[in-house]
Amino acid sequence: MMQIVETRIDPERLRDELLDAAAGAYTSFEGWIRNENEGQRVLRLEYEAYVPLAMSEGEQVIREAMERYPVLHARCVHRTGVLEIGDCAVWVGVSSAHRDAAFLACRYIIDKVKVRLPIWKKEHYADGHSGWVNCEQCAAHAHDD
Amino acid sequence: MMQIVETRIDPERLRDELLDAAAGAYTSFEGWIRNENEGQRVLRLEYEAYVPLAMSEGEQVIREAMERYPVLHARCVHRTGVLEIGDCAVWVGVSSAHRDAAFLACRYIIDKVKVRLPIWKKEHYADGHSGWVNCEQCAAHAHDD
Amino acid sequence: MTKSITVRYFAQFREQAGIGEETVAVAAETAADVFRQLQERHGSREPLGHCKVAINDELVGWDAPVADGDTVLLFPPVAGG
Amino acid sequence: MTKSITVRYFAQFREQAGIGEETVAVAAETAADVFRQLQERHGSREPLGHCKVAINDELVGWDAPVADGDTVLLFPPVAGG
Repeated sequence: MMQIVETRIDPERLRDELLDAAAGAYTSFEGWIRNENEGQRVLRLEYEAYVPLAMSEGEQVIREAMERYPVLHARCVHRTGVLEIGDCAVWVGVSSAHRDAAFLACRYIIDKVKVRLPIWKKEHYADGHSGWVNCEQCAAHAHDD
Repeated sequence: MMQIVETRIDPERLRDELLDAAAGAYTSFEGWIRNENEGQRVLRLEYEAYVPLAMSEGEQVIREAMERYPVLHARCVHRTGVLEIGDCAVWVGVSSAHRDAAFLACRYIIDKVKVRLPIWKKEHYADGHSGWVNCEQCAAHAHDD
Repeated sequence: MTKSITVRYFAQFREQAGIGEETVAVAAETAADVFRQLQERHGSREPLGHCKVAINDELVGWDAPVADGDTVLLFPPVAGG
Repeated sequence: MTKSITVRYFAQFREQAGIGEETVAVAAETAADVFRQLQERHGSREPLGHCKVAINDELVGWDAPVADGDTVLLFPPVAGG
């Protein structure tokens, strides 16, 4: 299940929803706002999403992960709006019988969420400037060139 | 930092201790007691540790993970005593600037903790029997044979 | 043939265009045509492959055909997480 | 040469021996000798490579020498997590 929210993400509550008597493993990922990017000091970030497609594409990514790996439950929540240093921007949680599937599905989901969902972020820097962050995949392609 | 505890593991509190303004990624793993193992219905588990060496070997595993991968903080907590279905037996948390290191270090720590620390578990089954669980590595070797 | 297309801009495209949505008359066969003909609006110098496009709320390839009355969503390089 | 060794048993070894710790006189050069000579106590049919051993609270290999007065910890196959 995919969710886009405008308020604080609560990892503890989300984790509890993945509990299952058949689950032996639980893996979570959180993306936190950090104070630096590519050498510039960051004060805060602004996230924007096109919600209808971010939702449907997120659901699709989770379905793919569940088809690839034998997991019991998988969820992702992405926050939008203004986020401060230390805030959680995205959370992924997976529970499964064995840990291999949980790790792989969790990684699959966050990797795809970052490059496939229509979500953008603008960084506000300490020097007063701001800028939209380039996509990971584009940066990787640029490095390949 | 490694801890062996006899009481409930609190993932939320542990996560908060890994917060860092320079961290952009956080990964956690939890091992939960599940209701089945190798076809037998499990009622509860009993964990036993030799604490002095479980501590020192756990610290060593965490040090190795931090040498291998650029992470900011890494912790592991293992619980001992009688655990019920759904209880968290082991928790691993890692925070880092980027997610690749967090995922790899988290996986490294749980993989090594399971096969190197002097910790044992006895399963109590629905049919009244009980048995000590074989180590993962031994089972893997047996399959290789 | 000129088509009436509703275009929606997001993130840096919206900031550059100074507007989130507009209806334009363009001689376009594909989504890529729409993107290129509105270059001065969204101002993107990104390779097309770095951007995404949706027609009527469905993600499509840049060679997808556009029809009169379609809504085309122009997405700059995404950066979730 | 016979040595006085304090042996500690854990998990299934302790249950089999019916005791957690005992001091024994054994003619042993290495940790492996101690393990083999106490076969009837810990009852293990596990390959030595599946078990672990510590001498005086330090994990060692099975070929580590034992000295008079050492404490040898015999660990059955571990299964944390």
